[in-house]
Amino acid sequence: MAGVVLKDIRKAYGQVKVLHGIDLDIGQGEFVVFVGPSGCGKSTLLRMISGLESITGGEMHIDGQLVNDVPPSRRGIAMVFQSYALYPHMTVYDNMAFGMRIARESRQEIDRRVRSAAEILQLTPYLDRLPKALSGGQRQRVAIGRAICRDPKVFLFDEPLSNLDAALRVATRIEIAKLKEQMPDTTMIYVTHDQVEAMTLADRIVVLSAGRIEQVGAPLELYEHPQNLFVARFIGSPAMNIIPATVTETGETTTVSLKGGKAVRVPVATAASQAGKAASFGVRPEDLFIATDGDYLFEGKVSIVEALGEVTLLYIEGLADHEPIIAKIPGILGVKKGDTMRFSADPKKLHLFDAEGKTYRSA
Amino acid sequence: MAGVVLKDIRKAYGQVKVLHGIDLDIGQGEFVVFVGPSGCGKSTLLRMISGLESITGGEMHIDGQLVNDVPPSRRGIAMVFQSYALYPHMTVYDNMAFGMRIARESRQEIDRRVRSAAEILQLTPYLDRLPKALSGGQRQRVAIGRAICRDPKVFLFDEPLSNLDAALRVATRIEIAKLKEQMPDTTMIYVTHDQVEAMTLADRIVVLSAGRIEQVGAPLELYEHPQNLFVARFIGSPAMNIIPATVTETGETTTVSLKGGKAVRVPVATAASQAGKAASFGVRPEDLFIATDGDYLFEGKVSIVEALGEVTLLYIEGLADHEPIIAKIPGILGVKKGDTMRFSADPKKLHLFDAEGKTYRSA
Amino acid sequence: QELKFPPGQDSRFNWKSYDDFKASHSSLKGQPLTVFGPWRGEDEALFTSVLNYFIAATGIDARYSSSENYEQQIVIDTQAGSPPNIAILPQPGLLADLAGKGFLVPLGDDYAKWIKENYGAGDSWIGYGTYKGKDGKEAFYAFPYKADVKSLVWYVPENFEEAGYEVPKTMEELFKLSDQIVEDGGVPWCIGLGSGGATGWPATDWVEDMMLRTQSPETYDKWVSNGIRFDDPAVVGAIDEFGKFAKNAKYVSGGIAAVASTDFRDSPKGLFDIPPKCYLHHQASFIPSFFPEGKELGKDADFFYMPTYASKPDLGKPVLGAGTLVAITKDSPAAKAFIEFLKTPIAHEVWMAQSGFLTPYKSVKPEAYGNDTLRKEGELLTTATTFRFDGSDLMPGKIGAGAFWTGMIDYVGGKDAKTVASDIQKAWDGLK
Amino acid sequence: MNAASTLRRIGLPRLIVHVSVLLICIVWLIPTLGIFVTSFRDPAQITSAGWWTAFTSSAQTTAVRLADPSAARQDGANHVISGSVFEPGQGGTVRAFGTRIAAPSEFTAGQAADLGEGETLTVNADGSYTYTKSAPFQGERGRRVYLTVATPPTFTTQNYNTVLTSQGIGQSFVNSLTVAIPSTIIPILIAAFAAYALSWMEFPGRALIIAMVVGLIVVPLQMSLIPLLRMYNEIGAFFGVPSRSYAGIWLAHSAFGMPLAIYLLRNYIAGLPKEVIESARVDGASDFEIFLKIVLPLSFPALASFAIFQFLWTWNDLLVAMVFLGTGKDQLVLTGALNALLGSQGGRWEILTASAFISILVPLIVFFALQRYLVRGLLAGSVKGG
Amino acid sequence: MVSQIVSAVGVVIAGVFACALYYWLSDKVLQIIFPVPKDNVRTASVNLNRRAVVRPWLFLGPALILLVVYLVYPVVATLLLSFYDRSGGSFVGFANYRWAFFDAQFRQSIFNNILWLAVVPAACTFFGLVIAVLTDRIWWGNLAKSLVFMPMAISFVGASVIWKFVYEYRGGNETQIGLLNAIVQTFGGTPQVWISMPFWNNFFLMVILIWIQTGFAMVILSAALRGIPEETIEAAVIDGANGWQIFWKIMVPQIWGTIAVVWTTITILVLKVFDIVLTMTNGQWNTMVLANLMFDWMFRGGGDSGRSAVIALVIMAAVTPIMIWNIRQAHRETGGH
Ligand SMILES: Nc1ncnc2c1ncn2[C@@H]1O[C@H](COP(=O)(O)OP(=O)(O)OP(=O)(O)O)[C@@H](O)[C@H]1O
Ligand SMILES: Nc1ncnc2c1ncn2[C@@H]1O[C@H](COP(=O)(O)OP(=O)(O)OP(=O)(O)O)[C@@H](O)[C@H]1O
Ligand SMILES: [Mg+2]
Ligand SMILES: [Mg+2]
Repeated sequence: MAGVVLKDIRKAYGQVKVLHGIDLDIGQGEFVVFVGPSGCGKSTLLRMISGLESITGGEMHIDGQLVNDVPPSRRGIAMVFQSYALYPHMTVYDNMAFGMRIARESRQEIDRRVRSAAEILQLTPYLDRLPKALSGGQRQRVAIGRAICRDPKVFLFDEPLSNLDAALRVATRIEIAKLKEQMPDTTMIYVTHDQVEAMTLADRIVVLSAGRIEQVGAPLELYEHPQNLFVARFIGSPAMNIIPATVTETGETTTVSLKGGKAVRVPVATAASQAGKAASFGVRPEDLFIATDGDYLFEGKVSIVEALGEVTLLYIEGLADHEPIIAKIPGILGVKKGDTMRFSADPKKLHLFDAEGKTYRSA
Repeated sequence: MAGVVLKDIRKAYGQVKVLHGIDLDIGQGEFVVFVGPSGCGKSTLLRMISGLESITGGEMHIDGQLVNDVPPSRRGIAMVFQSYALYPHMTVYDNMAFGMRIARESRQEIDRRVRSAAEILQLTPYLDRLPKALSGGQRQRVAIGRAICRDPKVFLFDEPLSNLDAALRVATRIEIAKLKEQMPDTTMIYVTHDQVEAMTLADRIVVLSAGRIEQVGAPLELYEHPQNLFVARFIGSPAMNIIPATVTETGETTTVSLKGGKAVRVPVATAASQAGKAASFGVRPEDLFIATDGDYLFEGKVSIVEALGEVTLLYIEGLADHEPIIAKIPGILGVKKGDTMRFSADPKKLHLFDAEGKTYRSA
Repeated sequence: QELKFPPGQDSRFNWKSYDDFKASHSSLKGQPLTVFGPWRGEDEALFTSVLNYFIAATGIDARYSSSENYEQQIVIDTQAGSPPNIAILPQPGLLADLAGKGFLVPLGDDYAKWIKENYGAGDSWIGYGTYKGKDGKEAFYAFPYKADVKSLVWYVPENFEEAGYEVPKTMEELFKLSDQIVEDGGVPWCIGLGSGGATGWPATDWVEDMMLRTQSPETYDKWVSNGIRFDDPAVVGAIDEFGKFAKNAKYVSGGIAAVASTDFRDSPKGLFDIPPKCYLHHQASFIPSFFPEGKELGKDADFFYMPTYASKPDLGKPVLGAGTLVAITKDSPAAKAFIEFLKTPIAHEVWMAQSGFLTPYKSVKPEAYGNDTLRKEGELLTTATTFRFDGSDLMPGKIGAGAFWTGMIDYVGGKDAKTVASDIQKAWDGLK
Repeated sequence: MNAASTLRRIGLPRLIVHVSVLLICIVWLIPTLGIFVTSFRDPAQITSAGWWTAFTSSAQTTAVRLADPSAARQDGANHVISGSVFEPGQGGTVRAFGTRIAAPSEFTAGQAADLGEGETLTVNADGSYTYTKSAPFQGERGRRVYLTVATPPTFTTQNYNTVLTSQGIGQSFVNSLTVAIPSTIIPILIAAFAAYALSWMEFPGRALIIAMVVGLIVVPLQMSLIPLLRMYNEIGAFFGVPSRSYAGIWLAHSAFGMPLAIYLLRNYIAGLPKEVIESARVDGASDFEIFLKIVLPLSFPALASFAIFQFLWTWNDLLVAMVFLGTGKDQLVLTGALNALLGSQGGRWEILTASAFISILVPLIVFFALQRYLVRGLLAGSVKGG
Repeated sequence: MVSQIVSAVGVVIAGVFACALYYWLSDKVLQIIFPVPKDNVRTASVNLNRRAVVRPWLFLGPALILLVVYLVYPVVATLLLSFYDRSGGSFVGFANYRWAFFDAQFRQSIFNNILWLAVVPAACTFFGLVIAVLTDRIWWGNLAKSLVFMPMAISFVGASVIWKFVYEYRGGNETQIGLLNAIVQTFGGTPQVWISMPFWNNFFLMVILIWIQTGFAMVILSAALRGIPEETIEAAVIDGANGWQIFWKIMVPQIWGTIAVVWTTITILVLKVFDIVLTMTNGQWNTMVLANLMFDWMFRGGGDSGRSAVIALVIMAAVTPIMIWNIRQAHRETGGH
């Protein structure tokens, strides 16, 4: 059982408290992705799992064993560092072979594994180069290669793809997915800022914020049912539009009046006590569509049009206080800046959060 | 005229030729984004513009002036390094203030600019820390802050957002866009792997591959009219699906027979001489939709379903040789692995490339 | 081992003594013997040529070694418990110290008696080899071998001849000659006190010579043992006597400032310059090795005895000298045999016949001296009525090789004799 | 891209840099140049004229004797002695001559000097002379005359010959190497291990040991000699082995260089990027392996620079060698052998200077050999971020 | 000769090999004593932690043994000796210390040493740094470095001859063979006896040590300079800093630790230096320094172990502030790790 269990894990650098008690139970063979804003403690947590960072408080178990005091080399882990951490005096080949040489693998085996990893990561032409003669992306790939060459119980990836181009990123992501499939018993813990990576790779996503876990769950669960405003805004890009609102009617469904003045009925049940309280109303940009019939959610003036080819982003001014509302409409549109437009959304896709930012349990 | 003009710029590291003659004319105030696969020479080109890398061949003009031998400090540039390059012995504040101190700005001015940059980049709490006590993303933000504090003629960004989380990334991207707007005369050159960044920020995108320019153009132009297979596949994520085909009918519109056997009519004019030749047929994942009526483009078995929330990616096995065809369908679908499905696409969105990978000029 | 002079062939040598020694010391073949001494370079080669006779006679495996820092080396070696068998040192003071710490083996009164009988001014020599041991008892520890004469003044006969100068017979004449030279537009003296880490020592020789020429030998002995204070008027007078030469700007080449800084090895070269930088140079018998190459002793350069005051006839003809003393630092039959060997004339003659060696041993054949100058110097030693060992070598190291030097430098640098002398006395007091 | 070429393009006129480096080099070089030139000069010249005059032709004043009166010929009323002032095979240009030592260059060459009493002397520039007298010459010896002779600059390799051909120099050279090489490698090895432990391993008392190391740099070598030699002697006596051996001096040199070695190496090793070491740790490498495979190769610049110094010190050392190896012929190190050439009173500048240059050679070779390890950018590309 | 060389090579290899063998063997032994079974993580990690406890001492062991035997033990012996008389025979209490306190020469030495400490480390570090930086920027830098390094390679005896030919004074109107006086003379000055010029002669001696030790500072600092990440310099270049600013604001702060190390090392070396003073003046003309004074008392005329021990202890005590500062530094570093 190469699961990883964290019990009230805490970390402080001197006076600076970075992690405030993380409880997490990662099953064997699970693929868990950590996401969270920059500086929230993802790398720190990963480094604590790897044993590189001492544990200030709490207990960590790997494979059912308390590992608080087990040195990194014994934890059966492989790690891709956010900052590459390549061996500058070794060629790419030797960088990848190092771990295996330490483990006294046979020459053929080393060669086979290194070459196959290099193949996957398109590094074959660079095997004889030193890290300093590689581009940023190439370095990062070497770091990944070094990890996948080994055969650990737990894989730790710290933003392994951040310096890769989209194509390579997709390809590598798929390779990682395949890798995972080939090693169903290997636990993988992955830190990323890329939504797509998180959504596609993860069995479960852990959303961290300021050293605390905000929500843990399957990717779609987080997307569809964020437990709080933070997760709602964090998952999905562009972020969910949030409009201040007041609860006007409670019951099986709830009616809120948006800041702009319009009342919206949301299929979420609320207790009567909530009536009159402040709330936040949320809708994802991609759930908005241009209202063609009379019924619409809101109306506004387009301030920016971003055509991405596949989709177009419309920034609508005038509703939320400082931020524009964003709508993501498929295809290339003929909309110009300054146009006034109306948007609508499927009621099922509407979100409602209470004054503390907690979600109202949806019906 | 702070334009940047590159004439047949070449670069070689000893025997290794990295850039093979880059011709590019960047107008003053233009926002140009370099994209291309990892290791294609983007950073190198940027570093040559900054003057950090010597020029092996060709001429470079900035502001109408030949700068081949002008030292970096005289070129009026600011740069964000791919590897941050923070001053390890200075606090975040000092890192950002350094350039201005060198330029003998007043204390108040320095303080104002640093604090406003820190505000934008959410770095205010860290101003007194040394780089080694920062997370990867925080370091990257400091690097950006350092550049935007200054007031250069040309901005160079080398993957400035790669270590940021999605939300911050969007926010920073928007800040950069704003920055651009505030300084209409400042030329910005930006390297990224992020399609969205490229598409949203760029006035023009330069697609590089293996040290050569593949295509230069406005974002949508590249998306809609890629000049060759490389650009077609590179722009857009997931990449355009390419299916080997043979030209069967030429003329106003062209008919090709796909590898799977099906014949497709594409509204592209071809010369008669092309008949019988090999071609590549392309269609973007997001342009595919599930065929509901009888007419369909192709049919296949779903091998992977990736639900991203907003959209679902379907990987269809069996058409192209080794790669699956990917379809990107909006929303969350009830499709399961193993289902057989049919897909169709708007004929206008179909692409056709000749044997060398060049696009047939679309009608 | 190759012997420099084939035994039995040259009648200048006492070959019989060699044969006798050989006959009586044949039982020690192969025994090891380590000899440590101050001689390096050419001197080392010369000493080795003597040692070879010892080796050839006894078959003892004798090895000689030296060191630039022999003073330091012998302190370390004896204290650390790995001394050589034989230590040869030019400083009785250092030997006395070693004896006091119990590192020397007494030679016995027989040797002392032998010295008394066979050496010129033998009593003096015994005195310099007799020290208090660890137990506080006096005993004879060090066998004198090889001497230097210090009371010499060097000059170039041809220059004297040309200028019509006569070798002075009395101190008064010496002053007159000096004045004469000044009058003729020349500079009489080359004095150089520089010697790197030992700068100042040549001045001590001057002062000692002047001591012997102004005070009785007994006063000299008291001075050396601090029986009279260093700032006693007698001593101060001697220093000033030296000052009459060294602190007279007209007398010294290069001016007074040059006296302290000129290296003693470079100093005599002035005699041979054209025109001569100076006509006179006071220095010990070893100095010819620093004469420019090709100067033939007796012809191109010669010496005369540093004269005495005609006004003080009762002081006689004192000779200041120095010498190396041989002590046993680790006893063994081979070591004893080596001392025994030094009693044979041949041990002296072999070196005499080459260069730079003087001996007070009366039984050696004077013919053996390599040249007339050496022989003349040798005669000074064997005929000396009063022989006194270099005082600074007898004083405690911190004085004789420290405060005294420094004091002399200060004196030449401008301080007056009285102050300098009481400074030295203060340092001496500090040792007690 | 290296910093050199980076800096090259940032202004600060390069000329200034070149000139100032040149200036510094000259200032640093001149004293050495002095003895270098001196080592090729004639011993007699060394103390009579500054070394910088060695390149110009010098005027030397010498004394010679003319042929003795028996060589005189009668020429009319005059008696004439003629010949050359130079010995056969010698040469030079006579500038001036004189007959009194007080005025050795009274007359210029070629001039007929009237010496009074009917004597005239002419010495020509080529050295030929005519000495005439109206009366017969008297005496046995020839007249002494003084010449100012211009001699072209001369250099001699004699000094080097003397040193290089002196007895036992080859042996002492080998001895020196036998002492210096292990005395360089052993302490570096030991110190590197210690420095690694002091920078990357956790254990109690670490700061204390670092402090001790710093404190021990100052221990004067001389203090240790007597207690140590006594210990060596006791050990030697106990085991019946010679107390003076190569092993003994290696250890002594190693120990004396140790505090500085640890101090310098620790400073460098502690500065290596943390992530690289962590990465190796995660890769399963033990501290031993990390040290051997990561730290050691990455510390080459520090190792090389310390190696240079330690080699220098051991190579130039005399004291420790004399005490722990002995002064016998077969144990003598090069410095000792060269020193022995100087003679008991020292002061043979020509030998000193020549041997200084002979003994400098090996350390310079070591410096050049190791200099290329003082490379830059060894860590480039390993980690990202400042 | 050949056999000598062969045996020397053999001895050298054997010696170095034996040393390397220790580390290899001790690690092997450690692995045998604390085995790490593949299957039992508990014992494995316990044993690994045990190894981690033992291993630093294995690494440090030889160094510590050498340090203790060759340096600590003599220091202790010295401490004891300082309470005994000149031959180490009888206990005299604090008499030697009392002597030192009242000795004029001792005070003189302290004063001179303070002068040396104030000038030499600063000058060496400064020149070393400047040369290291400048030579990095020119194509003949390596040559220049070798020239500056050369004095280090010269033995002290050689160095003293070199400087004799610089400071030599010839009286009157004789031709000067000392370079300095020759220069003074050409510029119309009066030649001086540099070595005996009171007070200033200290500085003339210091020049020699600076001349020698700058090479040391240069080599160490040069290595440190090369460890500076290129990017930071590039970033500063982009930020518009000129060479001077890059040097002071980017390079120097980043190698500050090394500068301190060089400074410390040279400071300590200065405390120990005596060869220069010994060969040039032997402490005369008021140039005595502590180390030379110690040497004097230790060996001259048989030596006085008690007093020399006191002086040695004073020298050692002088590094205490440096030690404290270094401990602080080490703490700070590990705090950052
Ligand atoms: N010093 C060098 N010597 C040899 N080749 C080099 C050197 N530096 C870079 N290269 C090569 O030059 C090519 C271009 O590198 P560059 O850093 O410009 O890539 P890039 O486009 O920025 O890639 P990435 O997106 O991964 O950062 C790469 O293939 C790299 O391996
Ligand atoms: N040595 C340190 N001392 C003090 N604070 C530190 C130190 N190292 C990291 N931190 C702080 O700890 C927090 C968590 O850092 P961590 O590297 O885990 O962030 P992260 O989630 O990985 O961020 P990113 O996505 O930007 O890499 C950050 O706020 C950072 O500033
Ligand atoms: Mg991180
Ligand atoms: Mg790059």
